[in-house]
Amino acid sequence: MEIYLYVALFAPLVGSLFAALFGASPRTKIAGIVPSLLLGVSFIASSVLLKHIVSGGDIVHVEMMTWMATGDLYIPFGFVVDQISVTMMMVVTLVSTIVHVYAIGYMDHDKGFNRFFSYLSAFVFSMMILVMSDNFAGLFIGWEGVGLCSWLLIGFWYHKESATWAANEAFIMNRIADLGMLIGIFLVFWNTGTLQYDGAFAAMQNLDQETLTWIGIFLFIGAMGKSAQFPLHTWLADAMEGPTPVSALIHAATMVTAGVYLVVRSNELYALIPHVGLFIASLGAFVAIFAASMALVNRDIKRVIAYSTLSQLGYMFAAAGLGAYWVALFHLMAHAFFKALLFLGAGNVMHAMNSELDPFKMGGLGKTMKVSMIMMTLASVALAGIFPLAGFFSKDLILEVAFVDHHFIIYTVLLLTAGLTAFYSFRIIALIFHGEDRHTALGFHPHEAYKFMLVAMSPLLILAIIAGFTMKMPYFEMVTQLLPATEYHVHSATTYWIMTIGTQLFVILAIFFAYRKYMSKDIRVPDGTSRMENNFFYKLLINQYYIPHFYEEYLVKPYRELSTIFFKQIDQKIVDATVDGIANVLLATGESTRVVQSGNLSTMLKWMVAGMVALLSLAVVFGLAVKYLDEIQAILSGLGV
Amino acid sequence: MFEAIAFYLFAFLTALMFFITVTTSQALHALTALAAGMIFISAFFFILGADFLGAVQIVVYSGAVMALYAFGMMFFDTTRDVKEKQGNKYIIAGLSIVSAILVVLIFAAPMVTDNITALYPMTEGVGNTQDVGMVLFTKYLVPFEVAAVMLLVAMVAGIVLAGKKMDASLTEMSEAEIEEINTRELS
Amino acid sequence: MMEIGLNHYLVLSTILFAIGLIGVMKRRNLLLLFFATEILLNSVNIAFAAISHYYGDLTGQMFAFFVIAIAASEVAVGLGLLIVWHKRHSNIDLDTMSTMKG
Amino acid sequence: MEVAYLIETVIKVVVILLIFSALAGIGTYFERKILAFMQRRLGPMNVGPYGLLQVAADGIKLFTKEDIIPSGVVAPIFKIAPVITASTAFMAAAAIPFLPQFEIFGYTVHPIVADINIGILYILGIMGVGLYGPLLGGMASANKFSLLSAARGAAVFISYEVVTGLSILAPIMMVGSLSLIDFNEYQLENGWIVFNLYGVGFIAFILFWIAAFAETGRTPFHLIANDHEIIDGFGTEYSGMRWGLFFIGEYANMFFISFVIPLLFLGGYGDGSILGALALLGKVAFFFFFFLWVRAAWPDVRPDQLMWLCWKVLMPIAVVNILLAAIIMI
Repeated sequence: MEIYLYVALFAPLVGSLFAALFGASPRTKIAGIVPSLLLGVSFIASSVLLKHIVSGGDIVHVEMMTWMATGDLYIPFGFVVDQISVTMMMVVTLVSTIVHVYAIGYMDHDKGFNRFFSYLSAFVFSMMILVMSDNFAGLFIGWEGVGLCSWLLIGFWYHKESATWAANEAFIMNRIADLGMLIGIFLVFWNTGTLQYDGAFAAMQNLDQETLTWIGIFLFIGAMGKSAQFPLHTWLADAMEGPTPVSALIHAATMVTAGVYLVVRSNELYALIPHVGLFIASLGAFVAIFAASMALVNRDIKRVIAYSTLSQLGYMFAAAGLGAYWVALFHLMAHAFFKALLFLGAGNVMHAMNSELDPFKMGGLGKTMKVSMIMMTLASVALAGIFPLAGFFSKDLILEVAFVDHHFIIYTVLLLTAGLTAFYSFRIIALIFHGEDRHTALGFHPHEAYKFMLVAMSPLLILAIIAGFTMKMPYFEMVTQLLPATEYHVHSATTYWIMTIGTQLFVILAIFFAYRKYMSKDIRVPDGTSRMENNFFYKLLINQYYIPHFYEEYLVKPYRELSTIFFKQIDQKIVDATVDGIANVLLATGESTRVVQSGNLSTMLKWMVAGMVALLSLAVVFGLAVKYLDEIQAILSGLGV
Repeated sequence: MFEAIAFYLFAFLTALMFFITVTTSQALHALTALAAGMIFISAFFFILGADFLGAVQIVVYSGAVMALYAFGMMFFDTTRDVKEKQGNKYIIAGLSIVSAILVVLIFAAPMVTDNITALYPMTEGVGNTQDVGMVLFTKYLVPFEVAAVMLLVAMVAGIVLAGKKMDASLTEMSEAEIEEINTRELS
Repeated sequence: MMEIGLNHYLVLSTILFAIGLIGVMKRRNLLLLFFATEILLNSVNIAFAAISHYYGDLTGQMFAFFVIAIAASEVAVGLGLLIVWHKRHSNIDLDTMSTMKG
Repeated sequence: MEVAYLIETVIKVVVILLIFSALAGIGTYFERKILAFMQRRLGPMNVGPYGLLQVAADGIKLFTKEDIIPSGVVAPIFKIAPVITASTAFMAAAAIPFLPQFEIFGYTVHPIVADINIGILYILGIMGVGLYGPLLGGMASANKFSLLSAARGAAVFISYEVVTGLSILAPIMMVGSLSLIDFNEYQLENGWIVFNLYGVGFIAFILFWIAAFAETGRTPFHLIANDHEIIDGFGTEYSGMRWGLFFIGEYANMFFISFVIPLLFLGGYGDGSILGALALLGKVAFFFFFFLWVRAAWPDVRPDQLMWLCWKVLMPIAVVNILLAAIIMI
């Protein structure tokens, strides 16, 4: 089995390096095809491992080599394939394979084609390290690796100011969170003496509550950054500056779920500190409705989907925080499928509309892009959680968890969010594919995407439809060998049915409302004049609750001013002046002594001999001083020194 | 007796020869005096029982080094008078003598304090050549090999430097001139 | 007076060294400058051999061998450089080499 | 004892000087005669019986001829140069055991001036110094041909010293000593070095022999004073006894080399009996004759051919030979 592990892990790296070979050469299809094939290989290897695990095989645990061994610290390059990581591996390899193939078509006309695939495969490799590592150090490498690749990919079109800005924002925000993560890891090592998961979690059982709380909080801060939880959420929406396949892979399906993965992976820790879990759940619920509300009014389809991702991550954290780790992981998986599909569909639309993102400028695209429409609609249905699609099973389960655990506030919030989710999802579907044809007037000529892109998307479509009812039970059986196997059932059947049907009806109502509102023929491109747009809440939402504004005003600007002061007062007047002073002294000395360097070798030789005489005299003097040390001291003491 | 006579004789001769070497304005005189001085120095080595060193001194210095210098002199056409600007003689002589005295002081210092111990003492009853060979190929094997490599490198450097095309500086030439040289070389 | 000791050799070596230094500082013709450096090396060799003899230690002779080896390589490289210089500038006068001027 | 040793040494030195000066003179007679016979001429025949007194006549001529110092030469060096040639030739003789030791009037005589334990190295060194004669003579003369001769001389000597040194390394490795007497003892026990070690000794012998021609400057390597190219080379401006000293030096060198070759390779004086001494003299006679024979039979080679032969043929062979010797001895 180990060979499959290595293949699954290193095939993306090989692909990345292969594509990197063509980094400087013009666009070649081979640079996209080979990494895609290698990812397929990685996917197959992961599938073999999955089959191995599902059929009751042992956990595959290898130690490739020693990485660090200093004193008490021993960190190997160890990799583990267990029920959790194999789930993540399947999600990662499957979605990335599809995204790779899709990207061959999507990036067809881009100059950075080869570079793109190098980055993308490198990202997959980092992600695999993240999920497969058997210790916190390896996890952190993968963590930073995906952060780096994310930075590279968000800023892929680096000639665009906004893209580089967004990349830096994402990177810096993640650094802030990673500091928390790092502190958490240090605390783990400090208190348990190891970074291996099994050893560390075993040792944690004996630690006092306070220490564990701090560890839990700091690790969660790391997770917050990577999964873009409030208040570090602003980067995710801005990250949509990257190419759409990147958004689908990194900012929907894989990287942002790393935080959830971390919490799930540390379930033994969080089980010991339920109050932190409750905080996580509350924050998750808050983010769910917070992000959903912002998605209601946004006029950028990718941002809407990004907010939707945020919202769904909130769901996952809510589940994980409440101790329903397998539910969180299940929603993670299901979400990966339909959200990636949604993004790729959005990518098709963007492609068709020459990168126009405002859904108000589209309308009626369903006529030309039938397949994309069907795919996106189905993905939205899955997202909204309509029976029998994937979202229903996972999302409903989270609601049930909240209900069963008697956290009714969380339950209510999540239920409301479900309605909002349905509304904004179908708002953009309606605006894009139905209603009046508004784009022809603006001079767009939409067309359907390449066939193979659509074919590549189809596995996601199928999974988005069937993942729920076919996979739930096998998945449950597999993953609960490792995770707490809590079954969540509402005890009274009546309550259960009322809840389920009620939720479904609420959601369907929201969908109809969205269609009714946005399919009308007299919808216009908003220009800031309508009554609704001057509404206070609308302004609040479209400005993202003024949080970026707040950051800009109260964090960035004071910091910039502080930096300016430091630059002018300290750097220029003290540091620079000192350095310049030293340099000036040296320069002046050199200028005044350059006459010595007449360039005449004979003179130089004389100087050399003079120097030799000086040095030899010193040597003699010191030699004599050492020899007659006693006498000299006697004389000096006689003189009263 | 003999030893003292020999020492003073050769000391006088060597000093005289070297003095001629540094003071004469006739390049050929300098060459001859230097070669003679080298041979006289080998006499000291024989007196001191370092037979092998003495032979090597003659073979290497007189046989090879000085012959190369002679070549150089013929090449540079400096077999007759050498015109040299003269600096301040007192400075030169003063500096040299002071430094020489200091060097002696430093040489002598360990002897005064008797800090020297024989690391590789001479073996009794074995000729100097064998003795030298033993030490050279055991204790000093690595320096010996390094010296061998250094000689090889020096040889290659000498050949390359004195070889063709070294009088032209490729860095100062234009592309066209280099091209011309290359074509001339090929034809 | 009649007994020749180590100090005799050291003084001799020093005298020769001083002569060599005079040459090094006085000479302007590069070839003759090389002669002077040979004198320096040889004077040191005498001191090495003498110390070796009077202390019964072969290290001094070994050093003398290595000095000879260095002298040989110096001649090879030095003459090569001189030839190059002479080909370009048709002289080997020390005073003309002033491109290192500061 | 010390006085006796001193007297013995002085006597030996004087004897060697006299004998070899005389031999150099007689050598010229032999050379002329032998060349003449080989070329179907008569050679010297007018002065004395069979022209034997020609040697004396030549000597008188050289000694009495005016010693001309041309203008433009570097006088001191010009005067010293021939002395160097002659004296180095005789200095080399100090380490050569000419005959086995013998007793005369109850006093054991060692026919070697100084049995130093680095005899071979000493001979090599002195032969190297012998280069200064032609070199300084040529450079001191105010003559382009002399200068050319000096340059050639330096090149040839330096080059062939390499071959000489390398070629005798293999015999030295066999014997394990640098003393010629030890060589003799070794060959007495183990047979002649020429036939030792599966031909390694033979190759060394041939190489040394070839190099000997270059070291003495004899045909076919006679290019440092090649008559048809550079007149008499370094000797062009010399006359009288100074030229004679060059001449004596050359012939003395030939005789010494003829001694060294058998001592090194062909068993030397053997067991030290009268027969052995005679055998040594016979070998010396053969090698001296061979010098003349070659001169009569072969043309001169060009300088570039000479250098080619040295660096690209003889030296590689010598190096390989040493390696072979080392491998076989291991």
